[in-house]
Parts: sequence; structure tokens; C-alpha cells
Amino acid sequence: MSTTEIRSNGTPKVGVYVCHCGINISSKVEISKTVEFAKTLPYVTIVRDYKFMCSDPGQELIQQDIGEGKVNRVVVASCSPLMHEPTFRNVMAKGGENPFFFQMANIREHVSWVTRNKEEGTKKAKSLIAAAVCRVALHQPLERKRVSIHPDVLIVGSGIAGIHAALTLADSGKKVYLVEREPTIGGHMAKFDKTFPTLDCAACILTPKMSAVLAHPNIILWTYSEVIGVDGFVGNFKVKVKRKPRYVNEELCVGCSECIEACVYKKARVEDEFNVGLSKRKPIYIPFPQATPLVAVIDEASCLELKRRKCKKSCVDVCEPNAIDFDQTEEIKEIDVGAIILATGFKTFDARRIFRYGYGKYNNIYTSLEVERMVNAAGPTSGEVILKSGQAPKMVAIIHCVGSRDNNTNRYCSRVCCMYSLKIAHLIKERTGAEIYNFYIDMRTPGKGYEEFYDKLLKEDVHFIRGRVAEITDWAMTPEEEGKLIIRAEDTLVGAVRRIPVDMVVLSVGLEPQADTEEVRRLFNISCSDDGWFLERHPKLAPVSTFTDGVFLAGACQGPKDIPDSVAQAGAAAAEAMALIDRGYVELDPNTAYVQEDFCSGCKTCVNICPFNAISFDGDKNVAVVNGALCKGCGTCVAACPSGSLQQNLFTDEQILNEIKGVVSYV
Amino acid sequence: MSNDEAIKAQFEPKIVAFFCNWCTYTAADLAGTARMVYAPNVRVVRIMCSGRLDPQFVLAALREGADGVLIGGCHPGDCHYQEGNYKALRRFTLLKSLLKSMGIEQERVRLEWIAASEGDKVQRVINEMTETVRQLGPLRLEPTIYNLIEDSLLKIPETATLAKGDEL
Amino acid sequence: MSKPKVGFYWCASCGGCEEAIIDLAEDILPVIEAVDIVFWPVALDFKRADVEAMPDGDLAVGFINGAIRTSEQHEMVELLRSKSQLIIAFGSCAHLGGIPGLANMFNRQEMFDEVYIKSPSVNNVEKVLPSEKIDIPEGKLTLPSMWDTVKTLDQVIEVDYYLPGCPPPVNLIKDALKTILSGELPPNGTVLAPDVALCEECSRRDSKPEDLALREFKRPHEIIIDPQQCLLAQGLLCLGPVTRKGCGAACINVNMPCTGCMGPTGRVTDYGAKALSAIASSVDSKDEKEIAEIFNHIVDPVGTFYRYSLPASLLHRHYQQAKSRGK
Amino acid sequence: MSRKITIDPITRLEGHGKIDIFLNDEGNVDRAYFQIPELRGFERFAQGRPAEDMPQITSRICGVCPTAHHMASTKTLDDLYKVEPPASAKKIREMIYNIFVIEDHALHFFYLAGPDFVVGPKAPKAERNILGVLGKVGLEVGKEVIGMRKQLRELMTLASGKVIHPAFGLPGGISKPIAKEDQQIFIDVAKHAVEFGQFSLKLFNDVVLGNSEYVDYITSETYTHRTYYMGLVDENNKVNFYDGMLRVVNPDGKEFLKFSGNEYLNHIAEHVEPWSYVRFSYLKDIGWKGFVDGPESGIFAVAPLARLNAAEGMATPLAQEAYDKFYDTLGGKPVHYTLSTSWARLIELLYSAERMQELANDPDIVSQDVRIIPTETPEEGIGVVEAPRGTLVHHYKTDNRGLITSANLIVATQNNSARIALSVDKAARGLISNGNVDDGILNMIEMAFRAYDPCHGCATHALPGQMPLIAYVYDQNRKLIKEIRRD
Repeated sequence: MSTTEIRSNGTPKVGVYVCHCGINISSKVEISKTVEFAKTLPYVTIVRDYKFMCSDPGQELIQQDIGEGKVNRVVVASCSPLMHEPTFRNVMAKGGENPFFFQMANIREHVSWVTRNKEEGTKKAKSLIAAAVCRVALHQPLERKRVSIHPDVLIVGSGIAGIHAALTLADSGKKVYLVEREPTIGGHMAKFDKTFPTLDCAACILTPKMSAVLAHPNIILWTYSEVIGVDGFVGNFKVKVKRKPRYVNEELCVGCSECIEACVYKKARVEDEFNVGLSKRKPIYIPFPQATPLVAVIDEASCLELKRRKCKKSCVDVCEPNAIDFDQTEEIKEIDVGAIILATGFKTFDARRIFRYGYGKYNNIYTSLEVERMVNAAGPTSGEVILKSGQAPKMVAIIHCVGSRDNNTNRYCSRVCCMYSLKIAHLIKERTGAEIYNFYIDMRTPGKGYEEFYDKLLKEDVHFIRGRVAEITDWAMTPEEEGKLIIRAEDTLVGAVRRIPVDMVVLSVGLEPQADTEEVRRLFNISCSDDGWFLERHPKLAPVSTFTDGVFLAGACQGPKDIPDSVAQAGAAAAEAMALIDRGYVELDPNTAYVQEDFCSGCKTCVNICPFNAISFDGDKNVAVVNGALCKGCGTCVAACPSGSLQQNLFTDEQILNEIKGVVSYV
Repeated sequence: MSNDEAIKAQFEPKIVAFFCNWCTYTAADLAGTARMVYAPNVRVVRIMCSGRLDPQFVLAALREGADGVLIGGCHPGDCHYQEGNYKALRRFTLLKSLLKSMGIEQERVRLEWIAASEGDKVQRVINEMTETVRQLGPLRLEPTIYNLIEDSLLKIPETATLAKGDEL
Repeated sequence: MSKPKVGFYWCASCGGCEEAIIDLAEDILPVIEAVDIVFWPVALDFKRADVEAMPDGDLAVGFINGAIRTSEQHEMVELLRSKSQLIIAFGSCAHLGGIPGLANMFNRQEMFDEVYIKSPSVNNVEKVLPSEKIDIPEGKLTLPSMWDTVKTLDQVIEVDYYLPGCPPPVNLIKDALKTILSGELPPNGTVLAPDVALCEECSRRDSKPEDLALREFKRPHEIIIDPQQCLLAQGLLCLGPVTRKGCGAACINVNMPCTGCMGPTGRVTDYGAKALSAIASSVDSKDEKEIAEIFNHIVDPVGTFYRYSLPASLLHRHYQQAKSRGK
Repeated sequence: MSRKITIDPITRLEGHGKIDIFLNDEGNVDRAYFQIPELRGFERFAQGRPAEDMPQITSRICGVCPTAHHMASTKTLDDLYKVEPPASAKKIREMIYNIFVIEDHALHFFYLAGPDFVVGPKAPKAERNILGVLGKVGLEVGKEVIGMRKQLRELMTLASGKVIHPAFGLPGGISKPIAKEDQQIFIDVAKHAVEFGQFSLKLFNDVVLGNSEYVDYITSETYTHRTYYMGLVDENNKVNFYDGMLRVVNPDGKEFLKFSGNEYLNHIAEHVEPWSYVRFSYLKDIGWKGFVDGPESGIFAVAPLARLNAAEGMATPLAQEAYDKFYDTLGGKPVHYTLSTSWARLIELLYSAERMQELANDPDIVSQDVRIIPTETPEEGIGVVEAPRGTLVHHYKTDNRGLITSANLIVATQNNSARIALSVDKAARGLISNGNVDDGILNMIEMAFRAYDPCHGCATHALPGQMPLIAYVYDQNRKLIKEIRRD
């Protein structure tokens, strides 16, 4: 290793500050021994310990020592740098030192929380502190780069979360691009009839917001569109959006539906997505009466003209504004935004996956979402709850936790099922007066007015049977079971297995991440938790942020949520985006690569290594050149540089090699 | 019990881990937050991306006294920097064949893809690796500096065929 | 005042370094003018006693070539260290271990078996091996003992400067002598050669593409080598990018890849590791199996990446061979 | 209880040639041992290396004759891959090789052995070196020598990349052709080299043969061993360095064996002594009979004298003249006088110069077609050349990827080592009697060394060159009673 010269602020005087973190650390790390050990390390002038280093008095200690010139480099042994590195770098600055003369030793997440006993913990803590000290001695003063932020925001998904975030930002004067893959905005909420616990009509509270979006001067709404590319970084994202052709000109269409009437298909024969298959639509259609924008769309798969180019196109004839345009092609929009909010929502659990519940096998077994449509006045049955036979059910079973709290499907609780099951129970009873049996594992009704709603249902003589349903069958054992669906379940309160014949079954399906979560995650370069939902930066302290700066989460894409929570989180995400934009700039960590030109041989090894094209080759000087603005600081080129002429700020070979030495050779 | 077994019995391996900031290091934090107890033998050095891992670091760790080296990066396709982990994979593959030729047991150096959410994998891998290395016993590289040879762990029994100069 | 005294000495080397000095030809005369060569076994006589008699630091400069692999060599260089103000490791062997350093892939026992027993031309049924102390009818004989491990000079004594190369290029030797005689000494530990990689002075430099995207490696005997194009671009493992310049790309000039005798640049700790990192980085594949397949064609990683620097490498020598030695 | 004399170049610590002489109680020599005290073991660490790297790896065996090892190795690769290089490539190789022989022989005569002959063995030490030679023959000559050597080595650099440790050898040819515009340089230097060869022989004539004292030395019994002689010969049994058959003549000069290098294992075997790191070659057909000469002993010699003895003449006119004169002067073939080796060397120098001239003028030399890509799967290969110091054999076995699985190297000095030991023993017996140790012994022994120009760099490790010697004489109790020094 080339000889290590010490740069900048003179001989290192390293201060080591060991945090107890209450008992989080001190319970597994012998603080006093650690402190004694730290005193023996090279360049160390001061070692202190304190209950909470991140608290004001804790920070004071450091500032004071810097102020009095006792230390010029600092190691804080506490929690993960991902947690408090920024905090302590600021302390450095406040104390008047360059913030990068700082290194953190992670003795909580990596030590006290994962070790069996004090002996192990102390030993490991020592080694990490030694590493930090050896490293910080070689740190150099660095400047953070300031990059201005593009004030526009992209919101992906226009369910209630996306809509609320969009309106919040737009109202504050931010320009918002709202991208929705369906022909209309509204998401799942638009499908509902009533919302719990207040039972107010979903449409009544959603549609005004939907039209507000359409009308808002600051919102550019792109429905029937998908994000296909994201480049750049916080404050400066370059986004590609694909606008799928709907073959109907949005500007011209007035949503009169004449074309639909006129379609050569006299009968609707295409499964209607909006009504989750309970009804049929035509190739040219408007998803639902309040669709926003209220513009027809033609579906390529079923339209005769688009499939075979030999339709007489009666739709075109009847369209007065001449909105129909079979030559429409997909369009790629490129936009610059400073922040992105993902509100891509969820999909419902596919009940077929639990075979013994017979969904798709027996008639009159519906998923909760289907029933939501059925009870909806604007739905396929115009709000009537009826069996295939056309009669109203006399006995209905609602089965909770289908695809939730189940090791074979999803271990998590979907959080909304208990409440919407109660809602559905209420609505069916209201409409049919049927006997209703709820099969539940536990009733979970935390939330404002929720428990009260549960009481209300109990008073409505809805039956609650505590127990997981074993199976649903049509195999009758008694005459009265004939022609019925028999629910076989253990009633854990009575302690007996019961058979209950019913006319109709509602499966309260759980919530799942969207099918294409994986692609979306990669597109936006964020992570998922192991249950597949988008991963927030910190479950408590940064619940709507992600590990990628400038990308925020709203609504159920981060985990099952009901409407109030989704809206609240959407507001939070909007606020985070606003805070970011209004600051006007971001400070990038200076951990970029740099070329030592005198040493560069011009071998070009690094040039193509960089995935961000941050390295170019200067033919005249015959050296590689790093564009600091494009460099993201991964250091891959540095490892590749055959002559060690490329280095990375904060991660030079010297610093890392010394850290290695420190981490193994002292303890 | 043979000398070797004796050593192994009370042997606590030192393993240096190089974890990428975005996936594996975060996963290790998660393991901590979830209080997943695991072997204390692995000491983590944080790098921004597994692509930063210069094979020199691995050899340096072994030279400085590590008995094994663990490298952790994002799953293929998940790299925060798009391709860094593939670069890591290429270097690692060639490094392995070099180490093999140098007579270093393959199991002493390991590459694992661990996503930010896989705290449990951090726990599993670290426990596994610690056991594997424990079984292999201490890595006792011959000192490079002559006058350190006396303290070398590599002492070997005097035999007729060997003369003074060889006690290193 | 008297001229500064200079000495040359060899250890485990081939004599090429001496030849290199002789190759200074008439250029050596000014040197002889300027200094007083007190010993140089290959060309002049000297006695160890003379060296022992010198006061410490009496020699201005001691040039030592060759790797260290016997206790005698060790004692001798220690003696020279004490007598010299400056010690210069001369040539790849003293600097990095050199080709003889490849012996660190094995141990002494293995070597003896090969040379004195297994060799097809040897007739040695009694398996006689040379040994340090031998009883012969007339009395006793001794042979100097050999180590299991070849060492670089700076692994046994402190070295002030290094002259890289196998052998060091004549012009570097001249410059080095000039520098040292000038009295304006560079910082300790300096390698007396330009601290830039070979690509810079390679005539094929501009033909090197920005994207090598290597998908297979070739061996020199397998292909007709284009005399103009970058050798790496032709799939040959040319180590120019990793290797210090100063030789004028001698091997590349005759269409053969650089094998790295000049060693690494100043910022590199382990030549081989750096070399493999750079090479691997230029490989174009994301598939684990495919990658392994591509590297399969680097048939001798150690001999390729540590051709001249095994003893100087972080691993230093073959691990199992060291453990199993003498057993 | 016998006494022991140790003659050791600057004490054992030097790590090179070492002699122990044991006297019996009468003070006469029981036995003298010549020891080579180091080994590098290329044979072992060649294993696992790709065959095509061997020319560059094995050249590091010796920096004095790297070209010899490079060339032997390259020829071994031809055989390993069963590929016949284009005529042009072979001619370039042979020309470069002869250039190398010229400069190496020149180095030896003028820098190493020359002083003894030109300045005189009795002259004060200070003068017996290259500067002394210059003093005697004039500075102009000195410049001439240095200049010649420089020119030759520049040509070698041009063609082979590096003169010390060439890079151009590949199975099936060489890595780079010679540019048309460069041919003239080769022709000019060749012309110069021929003149230089003639001049050197003339110098030897005038200075050495003119002086009866030297002639006595040369012909003295002390340096006479009646052994077998081996060397490469062309189809006309003329000396050739690059290629041909190995020919062995018996002590009477009659052809005893003629075989191709690939059969070396049938005829050459090596003996191991516990007291030396060098292996001692002998003729398998006769067998190892210990350190004795004569037709009954398998000991044979290589290098210039041996080559001349083993051949029936030189392939070039001027060298042939000198060849005839050599044998006329020394009383017909074979010549057993070790010290006449220096003369033989100069005759070879002239031959190489003439051969270089022939090849430099050959149009093939600038043909651009110098490679044939091997197609065979490698298995085993053997290559033989005449190194300046004698027959050199490389022998590799590989796996099917061309990675060396075993390598055997028999180098010139190994072939000579038995005869060298013989000379030492004989010199000792000749010069020590009844405990009287003549100081001159050290001179004589050193001269014997130099005649062989033993390159222990090749054989094991120790280097060629002037070897100052010290003799320690011990009494029965191994107490030092006398120290003789030859400074």
C-alpha cells in the first residue's frame, strides 16, 4: 500500500464517542471496557461515552471538544449510519469542522441487537470502533454538491391515494403529472358503493375529487398510460411515459356513448373489467358513467376494425365530433420531474387459489369485490343482491381472511377485510333481509368509529362464528342441505364442528401487491419487503420515503390500507415532495469518483464500466474524465482502474484498506 | 485429539464482510432491528456497492488476519447502481479461481446476494459461514516480513530433511 | 573529497541485471568516473572481509538484485544494509520476487523430488538428495540451506529505492544513477520509474476501444496477432494497463503481450489482484455460468497475474504447500 | 584423521562455486570436491504454466544466455505442437541465435577469459580485467569490442523485443517478421561481425600463440582430460548451433553416437551427489563410473572445444580455415586440452559471424510469413540447441490444454559438471603433495573454471565470471593453520 500521508487539518486528533443508546447498546456492550480500549487506538485523543449521543447534550459533547481543539476527527459508536450519519455530520459542521471528518461505528444494529452476550458484544464493538478510527484518520475534507430541483412532480396511479396527493400538490401550485394505466382514474374506490364505517356513498365523496383532478390547471392527467423509463436522481428525474392509443381523441370525445350504441356488435360480449366480470361490455366502451375522463376507449383485442380492418365502422359514422381515430398510435412522452410519488395500489387475492372454498366451481360464491359491484346501484345488478337463479338469497355466509393470515397464502393481515365484511353484511341484510353468518378468526376493528360499527352489526342480528372455514361443498348430508352450499367450519367458541347450509357465499379476499410490482420496483429503483409490498425507508421515521431519494410512497402499494389511511399517507407523501421541492436544491453526498490525471495512463478500462456514462475519455490529454454531476458514487470504476489512478471520495483504497486493517488486526 | 482438532475446538473465526450500502448493509440493519441473534464473528465493512469491491480488499483482509471473507450485494437486476453487482460477480469468479490455485480453501471467500428485506438471510448466511470457516480452522498465512517469522503460526516440526532456514 | 563508494551484489538472480549494467556500454564510463565501485562480484573482485571492515554507512549506495532464498543471502544483504546509506532493490527479483518467486507455488521438498528424483534423465534409484550436512568417506561437507519461500529484498531488509524490470531498462538505470548521484533524493520507498501504466507509452494506445467487452480470451499461439491493434482488443491478456511504464513496451513491439515485469504502479497494493480486477471488469457477460466459462480460458491465473510478483503478493506463497511442507 | 582445505569464493556466504580438498595423513590429496551450492527448481515451478509461456519463463534461468533457453524452449514448443515453422521463421531464429553466440563469445573472451591470455596469468590482479586488456591491445580495440557488442545487441532487441529475456518465440514461428527496410542493417552489421571475428582470431594468434608460455599452459597435463565430446552437427557433420543431430565422439575422436535430440533420454543420464546441487550428466551407453576420464567412463564434455571435436568441420569457409589451423597446431583430433577452449570459442565466433552474413543476405529473412498456427493437441516436446556453453536440452510434457505437467532441463554446465569436477580434482592432485600446498593452485583452478566458462546460473544458480578464491588449510584437528588468498 502506498505510504499513507495525512492530509488537511493536521495530525489527526480522533475523538471517540460511545453511545449507550439507553440500554439498547449498554446491555450487550461493556461500555467502560470499550472506552478503555478505544483510548489505546492510534490518533485517539479523547474517548467519551453518553446515554444518548444523538440527544442535544450528546451532540454538545462533540461540538465542545471540536471547539476547544481537542479533536479534529470524530468517531461515534452508536446506531447504523443509515440512521444518524447525517445528524452527526451536522454536529461536525456546527462544531466548525468539515462534516466528513466523521465515521460511525454501528454497534447497535450490527452488535448489541444481534449478539448473545456482553462478551461477544464488547469484542465485536471494539473491532468496529478500531476500524472506524483507522479509517477516519485518513478522511479528507469534502464539499457537498448542490443540485437544483425540478419543481414538477410525477404521481403514478390514480386511486384515492394518487388523486389526493395530486390535488394536494396541485393546490399548492406544483405542476403534477398524474399517470394512470386504466382508461379512467378512481381505482378500487370507484367500484365501491358505500364506505365503512360511515356508510357514506363512495361515489359521492370520490367523484368530486375525480372531476377536480380533470379540471385542475396544475394537473396533467394521462390515463391509459404507463411509465416505461426512469433516469436521473432526486430533483432531476427524467421519465418516459407511454400513452397507449385509445383510438378515441380525448379532446374531441364528449362521452355521449352514441358510438357504443352504434357498434356493429349488437350485444356486449366482452368481459367488463370494471364490473369484475359480472357483466359484459362492447369493444368500444366507457368503463363507468363517472369515468374520468369521460372518454370512450376502443379495445384492440376485440374491435373488429382493429383486429381485421374490415368493419363498417358504424361508430365512426355516428360520432359527430369525429373523435374516433383508428390511426392513433402509441405516444412516448418525456418529462422532467423533481419528485415521484408511487400510488400504484393493490390487487385482490385470487380466491381460486384456495380450492376447498370452491370459488369458480360452485355458483353463488362471490368475492367481496364482486359483491361490492353487486350492491352498487350503478353496478351490473343495479344494486340488487341476487343468486344466479334470480332470487334473493335467504342465507349468506361471509368468510373472512381469504388469502390473509394464512401460511399457505399471505401471512399478513389485510387490515380492511373485517370492516368491509361488516359493511357487506350490513348492505346485504339491508337489501335482502337474509340471515348472515360471518366466519372470522379474530375481529379486528381498530380505528375511529370502527368498533362502534361492529357493535351496530351485532345488534342487527348478524351471526359471528369464530373459526376458519374448512371447506365449502354442495354435498348434502340432510334434506335441508339439498341444493345449498354447505359451510363446514369449527366453531372455536362452542368447540364443535358445524355445517351451515347457505344460498350465497362471500369470500372476503385479502389485498396483495400488484402483479407487476417487481417491474415497477426496478423501474423506480426501490426495494420491496419480503411480503412484496414497497419498502419504506423507515417504518416509523420515514414511512412514506424510500431508499431512493425523491421517490415517495402513498396508499396500499406500501401495504394494505383502508381509505382514511391511504388519504392520510397520500397527504404525507405530498408534503414530503413539497418540502423537497420548496428547498429548491438537494445536497448530494460527495462520494464521487475522481481521476488523478498525472497518473492516468489513458487505458480506458474505466470508461465503459460506468452505467451512468459519467466517465468520458479526453483524447487530447489522454486521460479519463469523471463528470461529477453524473457520477452516482458506486465506485465500480475505482475497483476496475488498473493503476489505482481513479479514486472515490469517502471510499479511497487507502481508507478502505485501513478500515480492513482496523477491523481485523486489533481485536 | 489431534493438534488441528484441538485448535479448531476453541477457534473463533474472524470474518470480514463487505456489504453494499443499499441492500445487504440495510438487511443487516434490519436483522438488528428484528433482534435476530447470529454469530459475532463477522465484522462488516460498508461500501456503497459490491462493484466497489477491489479484490485487493479480500486479499488484504486475509493478510491482516481474517480467516474468511463474505461479500454481500443486491440481487442480480436489483443493483442500486444498475450493474455493480455483475461487476462484483465477474471479479469474484476470477478471484475464486486464483485463490484455488493459491491453495486457499474455496469456502473461505463467499459471495451472497442479500436484499434489503432479507434480514433473516443475513442471519443464516453469517451463521453458516462462521461454522464453515470454523471447520476449516484458522487461516495461517506465512508472514511476509522475515523477522516476523519467529511469531509465525506456521511453525512446522523439525525434520531431518529441513534445515534452519526452513523454520518459517 | 573522495568519490562516493558504490557496490553491486546479486542474490537469487539470473545475471541478467548484471548484463543490463554491462549494456550501459560506454555510458557506464561517466558512472565509473563519478563513483568508486568497491565491489561487483560479476566483474570485480571483493572480499566479504572488506565489507565487514567498512564503517557503517561507508557505502553510498548498495545495488542488490535477485530474490532472497537462502540464509546466506539474508546475512549478506543484512551486512550490506548496515554498510550502505542507500539500498536499491535492482530488478524484478529483488523488487517483487521475480520469476524465481514462482517457486512459492511449491515447497523445497517438492522441488527436490522433482529435480533429483522424478526427472526423466536422472538415474537416482537410491533417491540421493543434496543436503546441508553430508558425511563422505574423507570427512564432512556442507551445503548452504535453502528456504521454502522466496522473499523479496524488502521482506528481509529495509529498502530505500526500487529499480523495476526484468531486467531494468537501460535508460531507467541511467536516470536512477543520475538521480542518486545528484543528491536530490526522492522520498523513501520510491520506485525509480515513471508512475504511470504502460498503455501511455504503447504505440497501440489509440487502437484500444473504450468498450473491450471481452467474451473470450486468446493465447498468443492460438491466433495471428495484428501488429497494430491493441492486444487486449484481440483477446490477449496484455497486462500493460496494470504495469508500470518505462520499458518502451518492448514485448508489445514484437507483437507479444505485456507480462508485467515492471510491476504495479505506486497506488496498487497487490499487482495480481488489481490485474484480475481490471480484466474481469472488461468482461461482457451477466450469466454466472458463462462468466465462469470465459475465465476458464485463463488457464493459469497465478502464473499470469503473479508472473513476477508472487513473493510480493499479499498471499505471498501457496497456502497448502506451505502447510504441508516437510510432512 | 585427514586434513581439509576449503577453497571458497569469498567465503560460503557468496553462495557460489566451492571446493573442498581432503588430504590424507601424508598430506596428499584424497579427493577434491567441487560444489554448486544453490538450486532454483525451474523444473518444478514450470508445472502448471502454459507451455507458450516457457520461452519467456526459462530464459530467466540465465540472463547471460537467455536467448539459448528462449530458443531451446521455442523449438520444444514446435515439437510439442508438432508444427513446422515457415522457412523464414527458422532462418530468422537461426540468425538471431548466431548473433547471440557472437556477442556472448565476445563477452567471454574479452571480459572474462581474455585477461588471462592477453594480459597474462602472472600479471598483477589489478590489470587482469577488461581494462588491462585494453591497456595491452589499445583503447581502440576496446571501443571496437564494446561497439560490436552494442550493435549486435541492438539487432537482437529489434527482432526479439528484449535482448535480455527475448519475447518473440512462439510454437510454429516467431511473433514478428523483420521489416524489409531493416535487412540492410543486418547485412552491414554481419559484415562488421565477420571482420571482428577475424580480428579476434588474429589477436589470439599474435598475443597468445605467439607466447610459448601460454602454449605450455594450454597443453599442460593438468588441464587434459580424455573424455567423450558432444555437440550438434548439420547434415554434413559440421558445427551448428540452432539445429541438427547430436554427435558424440569417443576419446579417440571416432564417432560413437549420432542421434536426434528427441532420443536424448536413450543416451544422456544424470547422476546426483548429495554434496552438490548440480546434476552430473553422463553417457547412458557407458554408464556412471565416478569422477574419472577415459573411454570406460561415461563422462563427456560440451561447449566450444567439445563441439569442434564432435564435428568434422565448420560450415563456413573462414571458420573452416581456422578449424584446420587449430587441429594442426594442437596435434590433430581430438584435442583434450581444456584451456584450448578459448581458441575454439573464437573459431566459433567467426563461424557465427559468417553464418549471420549468409542469413542476413537471404531474401527469406524479410518474408512477412513467419507463423503457422498450431492445430495438434499438445502432449510432449523436446528441443535442443547448442548454447555457447554447450548442448542445451528442454523437454516438456503437457496436458491437452498445453499446461506443463513435467519439465526437464539439461543445461550445458550440467553436461560439463562432471568434467569440471574432474579438472578440479586433477588440479588439486597435481599441485598438492606431502602437505605442500602451492599458492599457484588457486590460479590454475580458476583458469580451469574460466575455460569452461561454467554458467552455474544455468546449471543451478551461481554466476559466471571471475572467481577470487581463498584456501583454508586445516590441520588434523581442523584448526586453521594456513590461509592462502588469490586476489
